[in-house]
Amino acid sequence: MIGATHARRAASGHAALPNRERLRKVVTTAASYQSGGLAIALLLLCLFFALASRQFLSVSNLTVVLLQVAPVGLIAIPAAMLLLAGYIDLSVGAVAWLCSAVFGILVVDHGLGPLPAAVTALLVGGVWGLLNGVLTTRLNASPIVVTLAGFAAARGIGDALTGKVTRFGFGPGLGWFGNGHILGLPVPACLFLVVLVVGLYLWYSTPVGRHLAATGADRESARAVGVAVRGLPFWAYTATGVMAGLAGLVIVAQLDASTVSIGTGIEVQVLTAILLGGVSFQGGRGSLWGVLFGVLFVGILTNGLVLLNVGPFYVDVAVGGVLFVVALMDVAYQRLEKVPVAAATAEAAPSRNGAVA
Amino acid sequence: MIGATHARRAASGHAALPNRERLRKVVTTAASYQSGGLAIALLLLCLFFALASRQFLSVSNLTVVLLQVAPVGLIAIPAAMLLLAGYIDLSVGAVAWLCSAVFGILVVDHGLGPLPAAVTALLVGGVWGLLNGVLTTRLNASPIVVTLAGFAAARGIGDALTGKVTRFGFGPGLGWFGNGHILGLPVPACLFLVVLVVGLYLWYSTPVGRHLAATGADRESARAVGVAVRGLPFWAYTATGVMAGLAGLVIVAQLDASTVSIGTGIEVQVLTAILLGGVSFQGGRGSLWGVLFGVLFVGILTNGLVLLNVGPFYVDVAVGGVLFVVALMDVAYQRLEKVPVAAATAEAAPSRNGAVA
Amino acid sequence: MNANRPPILQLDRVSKRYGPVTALCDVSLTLHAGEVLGLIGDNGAGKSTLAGVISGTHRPDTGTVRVDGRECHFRNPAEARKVGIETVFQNLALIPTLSIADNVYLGRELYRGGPAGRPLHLLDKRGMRTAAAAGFARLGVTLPPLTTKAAALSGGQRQSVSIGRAVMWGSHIVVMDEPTAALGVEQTELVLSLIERLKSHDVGVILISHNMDHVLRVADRVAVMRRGRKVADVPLDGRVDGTHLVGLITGAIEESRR
Amino acid sequence: MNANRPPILQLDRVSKRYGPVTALCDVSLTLHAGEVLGLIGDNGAGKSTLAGVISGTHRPDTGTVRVDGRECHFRNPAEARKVGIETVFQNLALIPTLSIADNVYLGRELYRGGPAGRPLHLLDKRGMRTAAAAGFARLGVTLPPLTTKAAALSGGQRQSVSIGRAVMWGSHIVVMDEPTAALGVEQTELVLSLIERLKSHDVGVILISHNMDHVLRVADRVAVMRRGRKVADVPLDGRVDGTHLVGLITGAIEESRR
Amino acid sequence: STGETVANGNSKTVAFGHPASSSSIYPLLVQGAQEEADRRGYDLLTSSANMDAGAQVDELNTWISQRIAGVIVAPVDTAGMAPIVQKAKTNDVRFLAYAAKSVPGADGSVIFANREGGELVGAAAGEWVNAQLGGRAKVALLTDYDQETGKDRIDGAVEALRAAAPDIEVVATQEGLFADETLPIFQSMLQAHPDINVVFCMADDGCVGAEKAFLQTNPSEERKRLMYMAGWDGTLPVLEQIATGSSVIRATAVLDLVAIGRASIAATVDAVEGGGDTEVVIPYELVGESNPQRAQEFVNTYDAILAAR
Ligand SMILES: Nc1ncnc2c1ncn2[C@@H]1O[C@H](COP(=O)(O)OP(=O)(O)OP(=O)(O)O)[C@@H](O)[C@H]1O
Ligand SMILES: Nc1ncnc2c1ncn2[C@@H]1O[C@H](COP(=O)(O)OP(=O)(O)OP(=O)(O)O)[C@@H](O)[C@H]1O
Ligand SMILES: [Mg+2]
Ligand SMILES: [Mg+2]
Repeated sequence: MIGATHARRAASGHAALPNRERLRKVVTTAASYQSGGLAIALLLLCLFFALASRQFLSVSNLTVVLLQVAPVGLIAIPAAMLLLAGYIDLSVGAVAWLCSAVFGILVVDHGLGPLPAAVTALLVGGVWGLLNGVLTTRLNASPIVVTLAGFAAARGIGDALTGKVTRFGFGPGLGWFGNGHILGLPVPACLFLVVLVVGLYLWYSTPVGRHLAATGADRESARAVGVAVRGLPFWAYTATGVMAGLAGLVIVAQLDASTVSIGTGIEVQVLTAILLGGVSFQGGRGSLWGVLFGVLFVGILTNGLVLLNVGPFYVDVAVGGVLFVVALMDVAYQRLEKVPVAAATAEAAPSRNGAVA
Repeated sequence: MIGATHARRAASGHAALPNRERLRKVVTTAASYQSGGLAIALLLLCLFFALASRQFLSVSNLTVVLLQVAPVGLIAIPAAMLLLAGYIDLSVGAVAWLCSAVFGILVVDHGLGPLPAAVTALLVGGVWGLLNGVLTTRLNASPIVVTLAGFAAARGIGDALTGKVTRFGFGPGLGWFGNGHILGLPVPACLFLVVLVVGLYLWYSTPVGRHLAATGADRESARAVGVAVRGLPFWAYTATGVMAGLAGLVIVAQLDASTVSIGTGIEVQVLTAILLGGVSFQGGRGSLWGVLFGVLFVGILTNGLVLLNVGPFYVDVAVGGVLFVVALMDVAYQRLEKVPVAAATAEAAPSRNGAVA
Repeated sequence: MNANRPPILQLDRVSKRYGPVTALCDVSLTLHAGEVLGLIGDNGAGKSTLAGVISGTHRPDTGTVRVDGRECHFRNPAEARKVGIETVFQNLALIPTLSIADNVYLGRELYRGGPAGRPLHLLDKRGMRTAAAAGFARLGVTLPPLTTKAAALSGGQRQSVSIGRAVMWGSHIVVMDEPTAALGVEQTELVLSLIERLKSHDVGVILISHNMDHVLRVADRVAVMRRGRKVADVPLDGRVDGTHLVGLITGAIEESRR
Repeated sequence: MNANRPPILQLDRVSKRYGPVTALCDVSLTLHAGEVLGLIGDNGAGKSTLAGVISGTHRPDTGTVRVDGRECHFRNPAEARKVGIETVFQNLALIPTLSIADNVYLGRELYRGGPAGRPLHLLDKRGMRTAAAAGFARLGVTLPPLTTKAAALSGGQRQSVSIGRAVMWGSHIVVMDEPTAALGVEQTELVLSLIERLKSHDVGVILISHNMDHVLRVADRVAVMRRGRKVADVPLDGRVDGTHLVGLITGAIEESRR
Repeated sequence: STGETVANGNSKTVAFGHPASSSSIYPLLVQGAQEEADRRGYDLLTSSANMDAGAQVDELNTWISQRIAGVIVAPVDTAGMAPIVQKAKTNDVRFLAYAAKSVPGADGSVIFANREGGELVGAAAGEWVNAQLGGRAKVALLTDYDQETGKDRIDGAVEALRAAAPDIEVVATQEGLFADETLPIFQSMLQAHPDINVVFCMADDGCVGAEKAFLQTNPSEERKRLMYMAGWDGTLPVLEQIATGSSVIRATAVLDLVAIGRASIAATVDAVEGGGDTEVVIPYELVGESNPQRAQEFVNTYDAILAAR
């Protein structure tokens, strides 16, 4: 029987080291929900800030952190799915601005109500994402070039539409959307949590996650076993577009203003969070929990450095230093993990030998 | 004999279509030196600008274009090699600023001569690149995270060293380096040409190019046949660091000032040029001629839009639109090329059947 | 075999070119339920390309594929799977980063029971692991624990996973592209017996192999490919032996039959 | 063979674990010049891991490798190549985006003549194409044009390239991990004859195969692996037949010999 | 009109090299510049450098090689302009500096009294601190060290504030220019120092973000009464808030953008044609709680211009 010897051998290796195995199992399980050393780095970061600033762990500050990470977090969830499948979207910041611009114009210049204007704006984001999806997954255009084009074009269209003039004064309804609370949580943070839960559900509880990973790891093999290697990234692009629009509207709602600088550099923050979270740049591997940690890491780092009033010259040095530490923790973690990865193969019940059919 | 039948069949297929084959051969050869539809897109772009602006084709304007592309071009050559091998460097802009900052401080604050100061600055760039190389190729740290750390840290260190105060007044020697001419060509353009020639030599005439491509395409297989899968990217990182420093010094020389905005966003321009040039984001495929076209494309587009005085609102729209066109040309080109790629297999002389040993 | 019943798979004058290379040229082929068709030929003769046409990875330039008499134009392998065609690809088509169990169920995951399970597409991960383990056990295929990543398997273990997957799912037609290439002696025996079992369940099997002994042992009929053409199609009625087949492959013996 | 001469390759108590899986356990092995050693065993028995240790892709946890009596600690396959060890890897180790010719010369390119050629590392592309074509012709391996990308080859063609490469370069020790797995009948014959030719040139060959016929035909001695251990090491002196070997593989026959 | 020649023999085109094309003040500047260029019969080129020093140099090189008549430049970096000025001279292009104190060799300049503008705001804040808080206040600064303008405005303001109320304490300084940058930064600042009383934002845009961050904390009326935010430029949203008088943004030092645009091109054309004043200093005008009607006047003018576009 194929591999019977193997199963026996593996089982005996297992039996010999029950305690080490249990430890490994813990490490391995932890590993599958975080990525590299990031969760530990995040903990250390929190510990440091908590010691250095009395305010850091206050409820009100943690609420502010949640509020602050919402825009990046909203986009990072679908964008992480894209990257998992080996695609990328560099246009998210520009699309966020375009949607904000459309919203501002519709409400202020055309007197549309905030709700229909918001729906239209999200539609614009969705259509832009859909276009990215068509070009890349259907026509096989380069994701980089296409979304770089969007990076320039969407911002330019927004600028041209608005004449770069800020629109403001959207009224209290929108204000609630940006600054209101539900059960003590800021509304944008609630939105992020909802999107996160949907993302976790898709990623871990439905076939979507593994299909995206398979697409990113080996497109041809994934296609051969019936994975929708075009459809999934297509929808992920569309969702990313909608989420970029939503992130833009969240910022507009908080500022009560639709202003040209919205979305600038958000694509870099999104990518940083995702990649910190351990999603492979080449696709195929990654954890959405890791992405959540990445989003929080970026948000907490920014927040903490302001809390400590780190001088403007040193903020970048601190950010860089922390990222180096994350990279090195990841290295250390890989070494630690090497053993556990193989160990994971031993702990599940070996399949029994059946009678030869 | 293995495959004898195949060779015969292929040869006969070839004989049947001599003219189409010749056409295909031309297309295929062209394809190996440009990438996708970029060369054609570049030609069309030049044609358009030449028709739209009398100045575009003037010698003085073309000289200006060469001058303008030099910093991006200098970095793009080694960075393209990195990407070919599957690595990336996001820290180039920050390193360019750090080197400029070191140079400015050494000359203005410490009275060092421009030459030793420049050598020190380049050394700083080289050491930073070397560090990137050690972390990524030796310790297997994530190239994205490490160079993102550098992106923040190198800029921060530069800011902290200078206090963001501009250093200026470096004298005529440095001025020549930025604004002088050799045989009618601006000195920075000459530097770029030298680096380009060295790059082309390494990429096409020595084993370096194919070894990098093999590393990017299949690291384990490349290692198995003796390719230096660590050494090559390591040196490419180091070279990228030095070139980032050189690009920074070129800008300092042109401005006669070392100022904080140096290098901002240059990593995006470099990546745009490389990826437009058709180097695969995942590594393994790409042409340095394509990268040259990419660098020129970005430079000419910027120059032409200024010449035409495209309003500030529409520059981004125009850039985006042009990039979309490039993406679509690439799609069209892929379809055209599909046949030629296989055709390449038929045109070389089939190996003869030897006697079975 | 059931030659009097209509064929379950029918290829009619299928051609496929890669640029100037003609990988398939006017190939016609039939397969009946409960029949094992050996597909043999030199390296590069076009066997894998033909398998790709049947399993939906390659689209033929011309010619038609009929399954149960209905013309099919597979746009992707998922569509071929839907009409009951399972394939063991020469490259195995395993995702190295996924576990064995995940690979087996990739593209046709099991959902949890309960009212929410199917509508919400909730994966039944434990169920898939158990069912995959049971499936391999039933087939007699033994493997490392099913949570092992495909990347950590030996060559033969990978092939076993790929075969097990196809056999577990294959209810109608199973295409196997050199399934025993990396297998040990015992494992090979197992695979041959699996093929016989598929046959007894009225499944049609196409077996691509370079091993004439294996073909002779399990195939009912043999189609021979040479330079992209089908040059022979002979029933294995005892009069055909390995030397004859090798002659057909190399062209030493010429015979053409539909 | 030349048992009175000192062995060219000597493994001493080599072990290798992947976490809890012991892929190799205290394996010792010798190979003499002009000897063909068959290495057989079940799927997952550790054959490829052993080949990896010899060819420098895997570093053993414990134990030593000696080539021509000198202890070697290969940090990568390039170092193994330098002492004359060529390998046909089970995964073939071809770069899909490079042409056949480029793959053959990858890592040991030819340089142009003239004063500038070698110092400047100027590739002799035409020279490599011609030499590779001549090499394959000399071996009797025929392939599509050598400018074809490896990605466009059939499974067997790829294997032929990989074998051709190893044989062309192999001057001292050649390790072949299931070289005939994807090959047609004629091509397999060719490879077996190539092995005999290597032997006659005093090259030591390690042949990993699941095909007992092939092993029995070309090997002088057979080492049997089971669960990571070498369980037998027998000369093929005519008294050993396939059934005996299969018995050793499965453990039906127990024998242990150094 | 590009074929015509003017005093210096170049084409009848002038360029307005203001690189902050993403800023919301930009359209108003260009409005004034365009008006003046039209009035004097010149074509106008505008910038797309977007605060990038390298891009700006490229752009200037392109313009100069086109041999336009004159250019007025807001240098991303002042010191870097020397070679450009040289090149302009050899190409007979008039080069004027905008918003930069000194560009050696320039043919003229339009500069703002940044330091004085800073002191204007600082003094007003000092008065408020003394009146409302008895001279004690915690101060937060949102600025941009990359720009000399920012240094001058903020330094001037802090100095004047300290002169009026020596007991103030600067508790937080961060870089942030635009509203969406200052929003999260000020959110965090308020966590560390919930009792901040004075906020100086280097640009009015930043005030909008800081104000919203403050309002997110649901401050009491009393708390709002003890908050003083001020900025520079005089952008529409800020002017409107000052005009209605309901906001914690209590002052801004206004630069009349349309007038500046006009003055810039006027000086440039003067330099090209010879004569006129090519050294212009633009003063700031403090608009705040004491003169909300002045804010309303600006709002009306700007609204009219933007509506006309
Ligand atoms: N990277 C890896 N991580 C964990 N386990 C591994 C890894 N590579 C191999 N193994 C395990 O080590 C054992 C030996 O594998 P090896 O590839 O040497 O077997 P083999 O004898 O070559 O088998 P085959 O005939 O199937 O090729 C197998 O059980 C395999 O699952
Ligand atoms: N993607 C491709 N591009 C170009 N030619 C190809 C491609 N795939 C296969 N070919 C060519 O088509 C022919 C048929 O290939 P195929 O893989 O079908 O052969 P095969 O009969 O399966 O051979 P083997 O027994 O070696 O697996 C070969 O000559 C091969 O070189
Ligand atoms: Mg095949
Ligand atoms: Mg093996």
